[in-house]
Amino acid sequence: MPGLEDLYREIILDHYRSPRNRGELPTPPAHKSEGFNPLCGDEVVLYLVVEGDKVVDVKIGGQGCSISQASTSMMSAAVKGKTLAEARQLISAFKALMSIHESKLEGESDGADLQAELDGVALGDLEALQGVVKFPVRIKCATLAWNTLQQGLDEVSVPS
Amino acid sequence: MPGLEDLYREIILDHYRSPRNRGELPTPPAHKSEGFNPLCGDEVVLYLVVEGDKVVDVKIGGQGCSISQASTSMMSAAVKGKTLAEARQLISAFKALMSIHESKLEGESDGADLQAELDGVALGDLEALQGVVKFPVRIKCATLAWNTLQQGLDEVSVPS
Amino acid sequence: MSLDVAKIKLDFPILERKVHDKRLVYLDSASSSEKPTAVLDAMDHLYRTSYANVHRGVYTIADESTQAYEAARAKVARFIKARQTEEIVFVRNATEAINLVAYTWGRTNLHEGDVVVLSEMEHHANIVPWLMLAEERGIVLRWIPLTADFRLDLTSIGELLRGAKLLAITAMSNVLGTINDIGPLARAAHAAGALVLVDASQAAPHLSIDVQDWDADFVAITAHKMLGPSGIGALWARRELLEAMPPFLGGGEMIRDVRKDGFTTNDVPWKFEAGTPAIAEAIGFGAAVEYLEALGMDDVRSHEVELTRYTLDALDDRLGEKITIYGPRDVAVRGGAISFLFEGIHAHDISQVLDEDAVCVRAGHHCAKPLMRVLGVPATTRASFYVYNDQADADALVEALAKAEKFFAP
Amino acid sequence: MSLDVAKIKLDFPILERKVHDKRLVYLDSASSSEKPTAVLDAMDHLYRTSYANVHRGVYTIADESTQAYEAARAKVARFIKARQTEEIVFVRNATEAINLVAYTWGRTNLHEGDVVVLSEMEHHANIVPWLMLAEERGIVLRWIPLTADFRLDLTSIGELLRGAKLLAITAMSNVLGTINDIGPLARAAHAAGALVLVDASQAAPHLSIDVQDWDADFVAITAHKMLGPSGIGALWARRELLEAMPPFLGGGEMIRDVRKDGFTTNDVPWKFEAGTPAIAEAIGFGAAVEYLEALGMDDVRSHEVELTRYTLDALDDRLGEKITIYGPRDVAVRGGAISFLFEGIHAHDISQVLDEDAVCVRAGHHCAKPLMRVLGVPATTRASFYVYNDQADADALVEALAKAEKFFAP
Ligand SMILES: Cc1ncc(COP(=O)(O)O)c(C=O)c1O
Ligand SMILES: Cc1ncc(COP(=O)(O)O)c(C=O)c1O
Repeated sequence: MPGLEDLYREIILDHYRSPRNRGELPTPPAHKSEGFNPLCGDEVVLYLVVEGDKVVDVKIGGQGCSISQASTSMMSAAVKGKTLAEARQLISAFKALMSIHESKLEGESDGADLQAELDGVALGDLEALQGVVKFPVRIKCATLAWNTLQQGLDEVSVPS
Repeated sequence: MPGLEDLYREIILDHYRSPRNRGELPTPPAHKSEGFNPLCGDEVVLYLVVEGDKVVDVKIGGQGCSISQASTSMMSAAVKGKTLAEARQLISAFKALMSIHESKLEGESDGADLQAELDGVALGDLEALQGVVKFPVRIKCATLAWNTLQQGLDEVSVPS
Repeated sequence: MSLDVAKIKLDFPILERKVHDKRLVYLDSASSSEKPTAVLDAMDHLYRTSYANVHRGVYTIADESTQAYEAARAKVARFIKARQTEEIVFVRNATEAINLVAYTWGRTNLHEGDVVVLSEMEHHANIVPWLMLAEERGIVLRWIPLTADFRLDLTSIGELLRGAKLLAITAMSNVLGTINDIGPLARAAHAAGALVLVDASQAAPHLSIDVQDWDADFVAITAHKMLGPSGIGALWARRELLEAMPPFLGGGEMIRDVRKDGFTTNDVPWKFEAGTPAIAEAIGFGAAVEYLEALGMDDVRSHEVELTRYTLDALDDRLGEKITIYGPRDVAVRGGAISFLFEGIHAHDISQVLDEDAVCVRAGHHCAKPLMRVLGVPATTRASFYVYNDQADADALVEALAKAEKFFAP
Repeated sequence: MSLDVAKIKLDFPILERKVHDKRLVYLDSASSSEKPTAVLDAMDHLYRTSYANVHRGVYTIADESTQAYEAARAKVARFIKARQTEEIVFVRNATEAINLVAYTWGRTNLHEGDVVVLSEMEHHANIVPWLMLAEERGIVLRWIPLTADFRLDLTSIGELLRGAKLLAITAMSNVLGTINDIGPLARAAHAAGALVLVDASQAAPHLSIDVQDWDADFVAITAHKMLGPSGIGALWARRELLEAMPPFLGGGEMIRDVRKDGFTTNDVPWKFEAGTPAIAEAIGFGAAVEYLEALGMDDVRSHEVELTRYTLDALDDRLGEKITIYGPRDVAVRGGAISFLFEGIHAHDISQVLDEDAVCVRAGHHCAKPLMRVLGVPATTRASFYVYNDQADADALVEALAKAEKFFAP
């Protein structure tokens, strides 16, 4: 039986209490995107500044539970300074981290495909979120920030 | 546990096999009414000739199970020659015969009121249908003819 | 026979029931089937160990309930070979499934003069929702007639389908037993530009079905006829259709957001599951399809073919002159529902007398009054089989019918 | 307390469940209640001894099923003091009950510009069906606002009701716990020419209700919140209304006759019960209301008043500075649902941490997003009580909250 310490690692609580990159950025040049979890009301606001193929600045806002807020904070720290390609790779890797457990449960995959996504990607602090997969209801909390990032990246890639 | 012989008394099967008063009558002078049980498709057709306050002729038609057909046949024999008031008294008495059991089941009445309806009314052959109350699903079969009679009497009383 | 019926009977506690001191011979599964212990236990287990409302709670038992509920959806999807679990919408019964389509897809896409093609062997569940639309907005119903051997008469199918918007048809008749070959019909309907709704209420319990092979757009099934509990059924529809359809019932769970001035809907299938669903019932439904899968649907079918052949032959031998059977004689194209008239004895009386021997059969119009009018009969008696029936049950039927004949003989 | 809770707990098998090796402290009954053995046994007994489809069979077990199903209807009618058993329509849940009214009475009687009055404390089930009608045909919604102490602000009720066709209102809020005094409101609505729909989803489990005293026209209840199974609920409506309403779902059972060119409907309530109903569930519902009647609804209520007072006081004493409660403090006008914010800890995290101690509470918007916006909070934590809860459960809640505070303390 997984315990609370699997979910609420110290580093997660740290990001929750002291979120990195919190704030707003003028749009433009920043691009603003918003994510919303209708079940619990969690919100993520994300400002991205992309120059060339690089994410040069990131700010975050919104509100929600410790997992969604910590995940948002960690995400902001992880993508800042990355290329667009690296950022997208991070998204895939993070989602793989979150869904290995899910897909095994449903017997749809042995997780090998997902493991491949993870290979060679340095997740760093983000690994601390792996404990979330033992609490399936909370996976959506952890992925909200990443879905919002994906949406943001998609929007900046299609110049409007 | 009630047995088949409670339901299918010899006299009932006799009326079923050799229904009394089967046929049609010209309308007018006869009045025609039809009853229908949507659950099983049983049908009763009833021709009444009323002169003054008397039911001077009756014919029946239709099709259905032995209980509905026997009840129709018995009803036709019972009301022929009766006054309208007597016919209506028979309807009440017959319905009382059918519903004593029902109302006891639902605990709404101790049957005393219903017993009062029965007192002083000679049901004759019709008493044979009392076994039907032990088979609640079949009560509707037995009462179809009587509901049709009631409808017919109501219609002839309101000259159209 | 390919099923070990003696063993199967032990899984159905009600079969230990005595009626009039006789063992229960349950031959009304086309109306509703009995339930194996596995199904009852699945529901009981939920209520005794994990019951909580689904989709909302963070705590352990709420998570367990939710996972079991969603796992049941996956089982039902697999059973009918849906491509995606999210294509299964839980409803109360097949009737609600068809009404859901009529209210959402129908009221969006069907307008005055639009044609819906039905067959003459439909159950009221697949007639009345369309009659309501005919009354409400003047859609037109066309009816595929029957052949002399109680099958679909496809002579004029081209004309019937011409310009139609929907073909709504049963995969197996609950009165005649007739199995309709859905695949070719669906392809003809699609070629004519119509969508295809299949009423699989009778087919799903008895045949291995594949919604892809059928090339269907909507399929309705109902758990209580396939060993599952009352109160649950499913609508399968292609995902694109579900996504395009407006919602049906409004309330919790089906929404993404609600404001005082409007709302947005949830993803499919939850968009169609307003309010607290039939949680234990869905889980029981999942257990029922697992039980059927363990038996093997091919064996379920061949058992039924053999038992139906045996019974038709026995009825012929013993009572052939007295009995008129309404349904195909070729067991390859029919299921195990056997409807008949008994000369001189009304269906109601037959059923009553059979009950003395604890033989349970249905008497009436079987919710198919237009078919009854086509057949020219007011009511029939129907015996129907399922996995827990065997030749002894068929023999009991024939014996009891012979007794009824004697009882009513003049 | 007036209930013997120690004894009652023994009737609920799930309370023997351990979560993380701790005894289950179930405080989410406002979402869905647990079930006593009496309810589980009633359903199991049906399936093991008498299960058959209702209303159609002549044989013994079909008759037993039908009588048990209809007896359940009579029990539910008695429980809410309906004048006639036929005024009870079985539905899946309260959500379907309200949608049934919106689809049938609503679509017959509400037209563009017609006014429906709601309150700001409604559950989505009593909002979305009316929003759908607003979208579909331009009806207008008016909202009764709240006072500072979380009750209905009736200052402008006269204006709100002026010209309205319907007042649709909850008898008890699932978030605030607030009990609304329906009688006077209904009389005001009637005086203004409006009908009255009462969402009694939360009231029926906890209060002795009387649809006559309320002077209501429609009342929705849902079994799973009142010790009954999932998959069943009831709509009560005055008989004349039911008779005047067009049918909702079309199919078997709800018809009197079906021809190829039309149909006629059955008597009420069957006119609204298309298809095979939730048979076992209705019977379980009947057993649930009998169980509640045996406890006595007055005692159920006074137990809840005492337990709520005890818990509100304990929360104040131990965590008063950390906790903001959304709901009246006067236990005379509220039920046992206690919603709160915990300073610095999100509701989701509270619920997660409480689960470690097997304390089950809900976190979220409780299907009342418009209310959440009025309160200005994104989500709350809600603990709610029922007959099987006692002071030890309240103590467990307070202890677990104190632990959560420590856990998340910086
Ligand atoms: C006040 C209120 N109304 C309606 C509902 C809906 O009940 P159900 O989900 O059983 O339809 C609920 C419960 O969720 C409720 O609390
Ligand atoms: C062919 C067919 N369609 C639809 C139905 C309706 O099923 P339900 O009553 O479960 O909605 C039935 C069963 O009664 C049936 O046999």
